[in-house]
Amino acid sequence: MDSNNLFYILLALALFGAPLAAALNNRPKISAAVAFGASAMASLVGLIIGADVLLNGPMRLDFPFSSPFGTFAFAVDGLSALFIIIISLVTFAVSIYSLGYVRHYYGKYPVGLMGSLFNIFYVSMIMVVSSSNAILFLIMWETMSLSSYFLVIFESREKGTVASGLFYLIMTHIGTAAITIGFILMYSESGSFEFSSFHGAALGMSDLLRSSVFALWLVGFGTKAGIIPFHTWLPMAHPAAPSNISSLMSAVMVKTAIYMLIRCYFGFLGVQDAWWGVIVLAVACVSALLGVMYALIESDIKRMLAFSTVENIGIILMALGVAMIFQSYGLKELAALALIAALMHVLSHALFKSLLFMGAGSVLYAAHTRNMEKLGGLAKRMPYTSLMFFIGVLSIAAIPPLTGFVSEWLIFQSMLQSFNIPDAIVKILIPVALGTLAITGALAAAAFLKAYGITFLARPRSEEAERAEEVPRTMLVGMGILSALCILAGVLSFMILPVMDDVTSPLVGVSIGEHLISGFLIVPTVGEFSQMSPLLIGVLLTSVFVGVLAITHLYGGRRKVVRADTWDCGTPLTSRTEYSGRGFSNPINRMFSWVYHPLRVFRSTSHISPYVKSDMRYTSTIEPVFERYFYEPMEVGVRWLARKVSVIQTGSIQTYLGYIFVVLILLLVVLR
Amino acid sequence: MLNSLSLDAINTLAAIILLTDFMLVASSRMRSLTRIFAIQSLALGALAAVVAFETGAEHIYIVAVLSIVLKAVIIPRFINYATTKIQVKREVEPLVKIPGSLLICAAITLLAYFVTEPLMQQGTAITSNCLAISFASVLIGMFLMVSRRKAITEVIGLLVVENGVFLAAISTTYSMPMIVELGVFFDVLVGVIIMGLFAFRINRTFDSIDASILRGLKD
Amino acid sequence: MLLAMIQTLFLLALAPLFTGLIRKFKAFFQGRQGPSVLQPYRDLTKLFHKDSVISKDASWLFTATPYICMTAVITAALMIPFFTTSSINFIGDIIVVVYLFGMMRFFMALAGLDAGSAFGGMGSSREMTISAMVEPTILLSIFTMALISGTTRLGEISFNLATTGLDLVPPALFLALAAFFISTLAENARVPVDNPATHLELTMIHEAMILEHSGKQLALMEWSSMTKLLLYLVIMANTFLPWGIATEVTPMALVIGILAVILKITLFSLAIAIIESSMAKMRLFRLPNLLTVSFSLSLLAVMSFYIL
Amino acid sequence: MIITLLLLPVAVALVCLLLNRYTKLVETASVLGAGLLLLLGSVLVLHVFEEGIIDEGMWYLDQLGAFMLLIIVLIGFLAILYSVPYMRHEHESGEVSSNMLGLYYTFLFLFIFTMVLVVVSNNLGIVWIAVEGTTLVSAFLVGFYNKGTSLEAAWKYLIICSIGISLALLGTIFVYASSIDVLGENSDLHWTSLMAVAGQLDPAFLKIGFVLVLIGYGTKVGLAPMHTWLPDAHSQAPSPVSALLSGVLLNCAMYAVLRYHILMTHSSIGGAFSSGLLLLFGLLSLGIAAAFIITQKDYKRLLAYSSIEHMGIIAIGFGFGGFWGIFGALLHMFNHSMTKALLFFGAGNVLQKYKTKSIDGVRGLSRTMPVTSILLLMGALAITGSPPFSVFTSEIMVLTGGIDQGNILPALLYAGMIVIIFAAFMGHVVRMIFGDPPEGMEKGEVNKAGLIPMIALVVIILVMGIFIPDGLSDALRDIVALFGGQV
Repeated sequence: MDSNNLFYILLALALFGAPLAAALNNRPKISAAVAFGASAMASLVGLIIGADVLLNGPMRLDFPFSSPFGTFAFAVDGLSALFIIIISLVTFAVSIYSLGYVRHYYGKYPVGLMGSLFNIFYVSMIMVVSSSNAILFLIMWETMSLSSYFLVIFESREKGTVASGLFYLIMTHIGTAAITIGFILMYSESGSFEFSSFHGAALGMSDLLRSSVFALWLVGFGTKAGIIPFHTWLPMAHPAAPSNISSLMSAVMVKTAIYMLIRCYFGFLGVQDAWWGVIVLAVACVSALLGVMYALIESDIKRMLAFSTVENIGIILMALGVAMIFQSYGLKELAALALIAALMHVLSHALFKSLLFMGAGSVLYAAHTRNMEKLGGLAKRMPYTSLMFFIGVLSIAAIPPLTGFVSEWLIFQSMLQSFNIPDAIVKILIPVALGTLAITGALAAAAFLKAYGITFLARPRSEEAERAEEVPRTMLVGMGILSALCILAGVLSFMILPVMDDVTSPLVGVSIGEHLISGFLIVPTVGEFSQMSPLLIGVLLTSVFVGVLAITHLYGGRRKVVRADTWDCGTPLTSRTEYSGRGFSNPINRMFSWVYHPLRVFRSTSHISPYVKSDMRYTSTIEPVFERYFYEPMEVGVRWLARKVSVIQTGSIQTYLGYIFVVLILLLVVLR
Repeated sequence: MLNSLSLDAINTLAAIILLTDFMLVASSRMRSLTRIFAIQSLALGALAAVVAFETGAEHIYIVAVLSIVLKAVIIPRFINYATTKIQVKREVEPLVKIPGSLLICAAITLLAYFVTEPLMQQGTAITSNCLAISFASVLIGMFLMVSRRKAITEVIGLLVVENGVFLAAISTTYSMPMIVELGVFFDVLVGVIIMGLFAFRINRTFDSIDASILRGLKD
Repeated sequence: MLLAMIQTLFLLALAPLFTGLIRKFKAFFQGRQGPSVLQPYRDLTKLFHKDSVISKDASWLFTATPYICMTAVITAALMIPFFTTSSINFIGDIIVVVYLFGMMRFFMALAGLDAGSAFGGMGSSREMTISAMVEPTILLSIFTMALISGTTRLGEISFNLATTGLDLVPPALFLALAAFFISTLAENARVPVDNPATHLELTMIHEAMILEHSGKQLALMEWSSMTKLLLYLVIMANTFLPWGIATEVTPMALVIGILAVILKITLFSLAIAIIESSMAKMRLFRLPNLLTVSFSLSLLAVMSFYIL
Repeated sequence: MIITLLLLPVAVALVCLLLNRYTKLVETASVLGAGLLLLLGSVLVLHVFEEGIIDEGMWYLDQLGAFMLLIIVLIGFLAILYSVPYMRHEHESGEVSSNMLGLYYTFLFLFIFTMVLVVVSNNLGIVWIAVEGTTLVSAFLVGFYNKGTSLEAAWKYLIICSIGISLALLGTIFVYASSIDVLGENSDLHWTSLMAVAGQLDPAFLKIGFVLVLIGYGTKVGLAPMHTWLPDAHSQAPSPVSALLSGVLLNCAMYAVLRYHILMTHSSIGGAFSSGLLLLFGLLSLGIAAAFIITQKDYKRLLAYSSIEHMGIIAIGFGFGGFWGIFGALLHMFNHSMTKALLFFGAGNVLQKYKTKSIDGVRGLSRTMPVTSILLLMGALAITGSPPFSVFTSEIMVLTGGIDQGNILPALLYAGMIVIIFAAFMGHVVRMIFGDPPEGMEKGEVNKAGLIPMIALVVIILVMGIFIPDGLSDALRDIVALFGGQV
């Protein structure tokens, strides 16, 4: 069966699943089964389509009717196929997870509605990455945004949900406007809205025009991807959304923006100017660094994950920027390498971020709070969840040989190659980016160490955490799939990278597949520069571990292990004596206070004598810089202007007639 | 070929119309407003008649008669009836004091001339030089509406504007096709009646038709 | 392959010795007689024969950590050339080694949080903070080495450098070496960043993390840390100043290699000892200055390589 | 054919007037009449789209007129359909007496009649009369509830539009004058005959004539700053009437302007002059509408200002010109009518449930009247130009027109305004839909039958969002050609 029919089947599954689920809304159990069953099946079909395209070449599905904007069609080439696979993988796992997760919505919120929106959301993402016409793309893009918006405000009765949803909607709309203008500028050059006509159209453009298209797309797609300073909607929307949705949004939806950036820059514009790459690199560095720094001090686990998404998008864009720089200097092999690294990190981030969000969801499901400071000790109460979350943490902290490690290693390698760049300035800029990437990685490790340590280890810090118990099996299965993939995608990356090479070679114009992989080894560049094999590292680590275990047990004989209280300096062990999350991140907070603008308040009341404190309170908050200095002033300004203008509606008919009178006289005089 | 007598007649009538415009602005009594308006309409009708006589286009006679009957007789009576029915105070209550209004109207007249001057070069009609005056009375009518507080004065201002338009029609093209003319007259009549009705209803609800208290709707 | 294993065993065996050596040097500078250089061996043996006490609050992670740390260190050791340039570095380059050390640190810090005592948390928090600021320095100095030698594979780096004469070596190398040395101090809990000898909870970083470990677990922790220190010294010796290392496998070369590397490491230990006995530990919040210095050194190294 | 189309609504109006004792009969009569009108109208429209222009001298129906006629009969039918349950509810709640109900339908049909007259007559003078007629008739509908505010609104509507319309008359006269030299005494004001000689028309008269016409009819279109009557009238009229006013009436006035615009483009002056003016007024309207939408407190006024915004967009589209600009603007006329009608119907339901027009007074729609709230939300997203709804398509076309014709700066302004309006508008609507409903507000729709036309409209705008029927798009292309835009 060829992939066109498969595509029909996919659409059919999701688009019949959606209304059916909505119809069954007041039978939550059944409608949940229907909805997520449909999406799971649809995503399986999506996987097949992707694989089929990667093996047997592209597919195209024309619309039965023509539109004023030219022909509409769904066309899937290598790049689209790769993203379809990523989207479908995650969606499949999340659908299974959702079966269990939505249980705590029964009777509270319309589960059927969520299910149908979920399907629409999935299909719209698939269509976004397979649209072949700018307008069709825009329609699908906004459908994706809208469906995700409705999913974000699903828990509409929670405080602040609707507001953050609205902010998300507005931000994404602004982004879409920028994208649209970019497309129309391309149209005015190529004379058609079809993507196929955009290829090489930029060659005829003036430098100014081409660069403004570049900038418009960077802003537009960047808003969706969450680059700083357009990132503010992420930490608002992701926590507000139900966890299964936030995992989809954060792991996959933002990637569609990356997809378009790659397609637009490498496909349509054809990277000519080196400074484009430099700009992308700079933006990426800022996003990565600030993103991880905000993530580190955040104690709302889902907000923290959202900020970490900003960081990872930054890392992906770093690789993309490096690729663009190489491409602009005609170093095609290296460009291919960097692009492959970017795609690899897209894959890894999709896997572990959705896993982590699902883990956070499970914690929420079991302990009813997102606040780390109220959690703790879950490792014993929900062992499987904690194990899977831990795998996610390991791979996002780039612990070898997991998937996060492989992609970061590749990015480092592509940066190390920067000495091939002829231009000295750019050559010196890239080591700075490398340093940024290094510190980002280390801070990310710290952040997730905190997240795992405070949430799952030691003693619970609240009643809910005390009473928490393991989540339903379906949720565990959903997470299990992804945690397995996190390991496999790392260890078996030597099988994945050639696929990435097939995807990138048409974009960059050269294939490095034949020397990228030799046996189990990944050889990023020609010659002896460096090589690495996650699989062998994995083997080595396990065997050495076994060895160490054995030797330790043999040497010194069998010794018994006593369980006892933690040493407590004589004070009773309560949750208050544990190290708090804020305490953990405090050193960073203080050392980088010029970034955080922290506001600390220490209040202590003492009634007997100044030495006996009856009550002590310490609050430490950081200033929301971007909201305060970027968004709020803008809104205030617009409102002020609007108020000034709206005095013209005085209510007195004489004034109204006066306007007409004046306009008449002005026009008569001016146009005489 | 053109009979100088009738040309004089046309110019005189046009001058009268302009004069009545100023008188309207100057007058401070409702009664006198309607009266002056009647005179203006009369002059307009006469002018139309002269034009008809000159050009020998019969349908303009009808137009002339209609305008006299409607605007010089029926509508003023109707307005008077309305004003007495809903005891409107007899003062006009201008928002702009009368001397100021007069100065402004003078300025407007100059402006009208300035605007229409190129057209009058173009115009081939014998009456084309009335164009400036027609424009002036359109603008002055609007100015009346802007600067007077009462609802009734707005209706009168509107009618003055209509007169100006009508004069423009005659002075540029010896009036429009018959059917259109009739339609226009019909509309004017209906318009005035409907406004009168609304004036009654407003008066009933607000027990006043001072248009400047109608300010419930604003942003 | 075989050589690599032998080297690794060597490293593991020598690690406590050099720790003892540093202590001995310090004692000498402080005018004490000090314990024997073999003292660390005795401690480890003793610990290996002790029962271990594990906190009630701790999870499986706490128990697993020591083994994982040891594993990470050994795996790293396998990739690092000790007295010959041949190691099994074909499966991983120096970046992998750095990440392996990162892995070790990560688990240590987690274990520190796991017991749920304030000190453990404090230790891990500070450890992660410091490492975050050291990481870029290390990678940049590695970057410099990669530029100089045209590879990131440790063996090749030392081979290429060892086979080129001193005169070809740019100044960038020494800047990088300085940066790397400071990072070594920071990474291995040495003065002025941390004081390995202290047992005052509020000031200690590394010790605080492993406070709850005991018995065999503690032994593994200590041993792996000692090995880590040695590995850093070896990296310094063999990547920055690899002259004398055995570039081909002949008995003669091997002997020279062994002697050379041991000599270099001893010198480094001496340097560390001098620093530790001549300056005091810094306050935590004054560390950024020091680490910024090292970072700018490494950045300077890269730039000087490009510019000069 | 056209005569019957004109007589039908008058006849129905008479029937309603005579039968106004018997509410039921009046309702059935008007629904039947509206259905018949829709049928007849669409037959005509199809005929024009398929066979081509109908020219009966006095009566003239080309693609442009037919397109307008389509909008009129469609919205007219739906408005009547919605009126029946809506006005019955008003009647039961004692807002209106039974014979007022009869009058309501009478005037509604007269209103429709005048609008049809606008689009089918060839004579620009008749067009003027018809437009004036719409004002006079609809004034009654605006002041329908004899309340103070509605009377005030009606009064303002009447006065402002009359002054505007008399300026339009002056303009018409000048255009007529411009043709005198060419056509001589026997020149009728027929648009066709004017078009025939468009090249030779006297530019001086034509120019000033167009300015006056633009201001005059522009007042009726609701172009700023002549828009001032619009929010009052639209917010005070009964909701179905508001739908007709902003969905159809504004388009008819715009149609009148367009006739002259076409004349200008073919005249010796060239299109640049009139396009420039249209663009200017369009941007002005967009800006002012944006300001009021941001600061709005009354949801019916909100919709009214959004109509001003969209009339601005249409004007901008014609101002940009070119294929995309004109095509988009035409399409936008249709899309806006459909969407705005939907919104006004929704607003009607909300008003009857919550008994207040203030945005702050309405909370928690999603819980009190779920269906309406969903339809309303869809409408709001559609009107603010989100895909997959049809308004998005036409707005994109207009933007394309702007950039394609090289009017980069206005195009950017336009895009920026649209985004700001989106933010503000959605802000208001979202606040109404979510949150906690006022206590004592029980769940349930007030006007179930009224949901049917709304759903029909949603279907229309959804389908048009992706798919434009070939017949329609061909007709639109013909109209673009009429404007002299290259297809």
